[in-house]
Amino acid sequence: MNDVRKEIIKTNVKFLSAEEAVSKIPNKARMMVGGFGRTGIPEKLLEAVIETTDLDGFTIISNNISEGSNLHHLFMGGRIKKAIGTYYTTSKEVVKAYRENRIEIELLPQGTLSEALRLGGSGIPAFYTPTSAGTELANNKESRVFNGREYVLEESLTAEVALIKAYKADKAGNLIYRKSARNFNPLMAMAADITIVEVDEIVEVGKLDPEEIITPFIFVDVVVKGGDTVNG
Amino acid sequence: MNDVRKEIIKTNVKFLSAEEAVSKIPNKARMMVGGFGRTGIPEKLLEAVIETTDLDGFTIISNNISEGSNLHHLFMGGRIKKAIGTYYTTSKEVVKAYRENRIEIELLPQGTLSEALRLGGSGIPAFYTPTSAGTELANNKESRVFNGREYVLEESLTAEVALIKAYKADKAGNLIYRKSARNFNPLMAMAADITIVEVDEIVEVGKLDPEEIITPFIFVDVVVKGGDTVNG
Amino acid sequence: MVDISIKRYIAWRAAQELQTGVVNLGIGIPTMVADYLPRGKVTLHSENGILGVGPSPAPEEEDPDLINAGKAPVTIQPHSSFFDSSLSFAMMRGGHLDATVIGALQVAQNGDIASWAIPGKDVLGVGGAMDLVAGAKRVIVATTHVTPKGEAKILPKCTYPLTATKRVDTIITEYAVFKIRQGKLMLVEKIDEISFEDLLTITGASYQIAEDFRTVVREQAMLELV
Amino acid sequence: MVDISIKRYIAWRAAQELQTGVVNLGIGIPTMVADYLPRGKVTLHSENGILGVGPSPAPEEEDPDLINAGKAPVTIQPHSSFFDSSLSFAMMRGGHLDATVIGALQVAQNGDIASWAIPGKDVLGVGGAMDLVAGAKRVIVATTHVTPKGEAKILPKCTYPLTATKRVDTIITEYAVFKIRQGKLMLVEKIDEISFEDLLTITGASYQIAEDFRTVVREQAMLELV
Repeated sequence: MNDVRKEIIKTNVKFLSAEEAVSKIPNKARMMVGGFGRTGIPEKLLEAVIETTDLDGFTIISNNISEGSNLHHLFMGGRIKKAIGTYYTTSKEVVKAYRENRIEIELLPQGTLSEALRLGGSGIPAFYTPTSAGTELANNKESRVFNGREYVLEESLTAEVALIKAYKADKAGNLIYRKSARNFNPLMAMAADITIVEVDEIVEVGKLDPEEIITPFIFVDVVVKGGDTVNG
Repeated sequence: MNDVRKEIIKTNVKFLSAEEAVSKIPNKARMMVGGFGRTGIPEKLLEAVIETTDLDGFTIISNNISEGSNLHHLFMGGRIKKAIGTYYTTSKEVVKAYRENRIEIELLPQGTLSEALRLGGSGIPAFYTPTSAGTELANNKESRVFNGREYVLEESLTAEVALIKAYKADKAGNLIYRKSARNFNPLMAMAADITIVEVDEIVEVGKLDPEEIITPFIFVDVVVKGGDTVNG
Repeated sequence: MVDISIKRYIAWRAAQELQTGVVNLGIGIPTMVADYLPRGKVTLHSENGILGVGPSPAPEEEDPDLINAGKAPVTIQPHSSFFDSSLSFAMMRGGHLDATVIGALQVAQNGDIASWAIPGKDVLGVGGAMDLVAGAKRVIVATTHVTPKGEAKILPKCTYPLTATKRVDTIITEYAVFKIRQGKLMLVEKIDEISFEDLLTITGASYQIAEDFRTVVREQAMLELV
Repeated sequence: MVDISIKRYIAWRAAQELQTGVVNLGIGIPTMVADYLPRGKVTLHSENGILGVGPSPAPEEEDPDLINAGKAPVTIQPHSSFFDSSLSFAMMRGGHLDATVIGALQVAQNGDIASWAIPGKDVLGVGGAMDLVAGAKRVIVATTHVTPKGEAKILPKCTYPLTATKRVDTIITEYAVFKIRQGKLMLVEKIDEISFEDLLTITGASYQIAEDFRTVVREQAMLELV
């Protein structure tokens, strides 16, 4: 066992600068962005998208677009064409842009968004949920009765890119999160073709307890070292 | 924060003997049993079912019925009417009983079983999976094409009782598992009306790291202290 | 505006419904319910991934990675755990929460609820409300009896966009407590300070008096509230 | 019985396809592939919830809580993680595994595979095979070219119950390597020790010679195998 512990392990996960990492994003990308409120947002990656690329026409899948975040700055730069998420009323600018047809918005209940991400990453293309049955959000969606209750058919979500925020990565690409900054991040890691992670710290392989790893490296493509503060 | 740490917390989780715990199981129960191979099986709870109850006519949802396990003993006692799982060919006795119409078997792919448990506990009654599309196991099941590929509609699984095996519980009922003994256990914990857990160790509240807890106490009803060996 | 002490009364009365188990509290009056819960017996769930939400921290102890669903800094308790949004909503939708206390714009006598959108306005935020109402074992609406304009909130039928159909279990206002039993709205409690006639007048829905109906004295309860 | 060195050759040849990434190995010949993988570059996945399966432990180091999908005691590697069955199968079905190497009873020229049941026998065990084949990015079949009775396994159409349709990418036998490209079976490699005629005779399916076809000397490779 001790011999095995000393084994040098190489995975396909790449460790890049923020600028190199975001250069992998295609233009007009369908892109997931982690975070809830201001917590668990990959701020440095978003900053690199804003500052070092000309990318625009994004379709962004994220819970919301929080004022003050770099996701909001990306939006203010007119680079987000469509947003899929649960809550946009906290930003007056987003509401205004919606009214002026400068942004398209697709609203999902938060639990539907969560499960659509997890199942999107799990090869399950669609599922039935009780949430929103009989409401406006179920308009134009199929519904079906199971055991006497009505359920709505929801399609799972996948994307070309996910920008997520984790607390620590080991040098194989395994991830752990911190407190409520976990939120949508592990789900989005699973659901995108390219998952780019911003972390506070990169540790040696073997430093993360195998029981404790939340996102195994198999879901990770690129790791970027972010700021040193816990909130990136 | 230190004051809060000292707070005395009472949850609805009960700590009982194996005999008291299994007395809560109704007769002819639809019951989930954790474990894969001989790993992560709640052996002591099953022993209590065999030794201290007259319960029979069980419908058992479990990956398999491993020879030598108490689940196999329960089966050998003629107390299992139906089994839902993925792999029964490892027990000659189960195969024989099936041929002699002494047990009904419903076979599912292992990934379908896993996801049906997790979604059963998540309020999602049905989902589409690519697995088994175009095979015998999809006979009599609906299928549907999404993005050019065929998917099979599978119903999620719930049960009246789950007997599961964890490594440690704290006195609030939070659980952690050990190595590959995790397998189906956290999923079944979510999917049953009554979840009874056998653990190797019960620790004080606060001894489990909140980042590390796999099954929050909300999914647990009864905790039973099992044997002291890691394999229960 | 409604007197803060009236809001506190509603929150206190809602807390009386919760003596044990796991609860998710919505924004507004429901948030205040936390102040009146029995210590150490009711655990709070926050949909962004916390079971066991503790009180607000002192400003110097705020952690930007530790917020509740209302985006306010919180603490945790000794039995807390963190998890991703998918497990968090599995708890809700899977029926594992004992109750949720939420506000409402309208509640119908059959248990329909409208709490997230107003007709004619842009519908740009729903959050976790629909999952909560669809999934919690008990949906307790804690709300003022009428709107600030004096319009009834408890109605024969909701006219605002629905959050869910037939999911409300209990309605708690500053004047009364209703339960929806077998699809029927039942008055189970009324404060002594309002007459049956006046209560009927400010309630848009029709209701029956429950067998276990009782009258309480609100002033008395309010004297004891902080 | 097939000579063990023949099985080892098939396993070794399959390993040549895997230079990096995450792989799940099935039972039988595929299990032997582990012995020939480049050290520290290919990570093994086990469907019961391990990413980073290490070699078999010494008997005194066996841990009953640490087994692989074949129920044999294993070890883990420094970068390993444990997870529940649902996340494990999410890895498979979600297309996160770079490849799986599995055995087969029959493979069809369009990529259909039959690996879990025989007609007329009770169908009582499927395990994770269907999910693996449905989900892995590459499905590599490692099998002897014919059955112990000498019947062809590579066929125009499977006659046994299917595991999945059109999912096989590569077929590796002791005589040849086939790839299924644009739905067509292509011969990409043949050992020097068998003639084209004989290969055609023992193969039930029809195939074309690939542009990148090559001949290899099996004896040479086998000399180097342990």
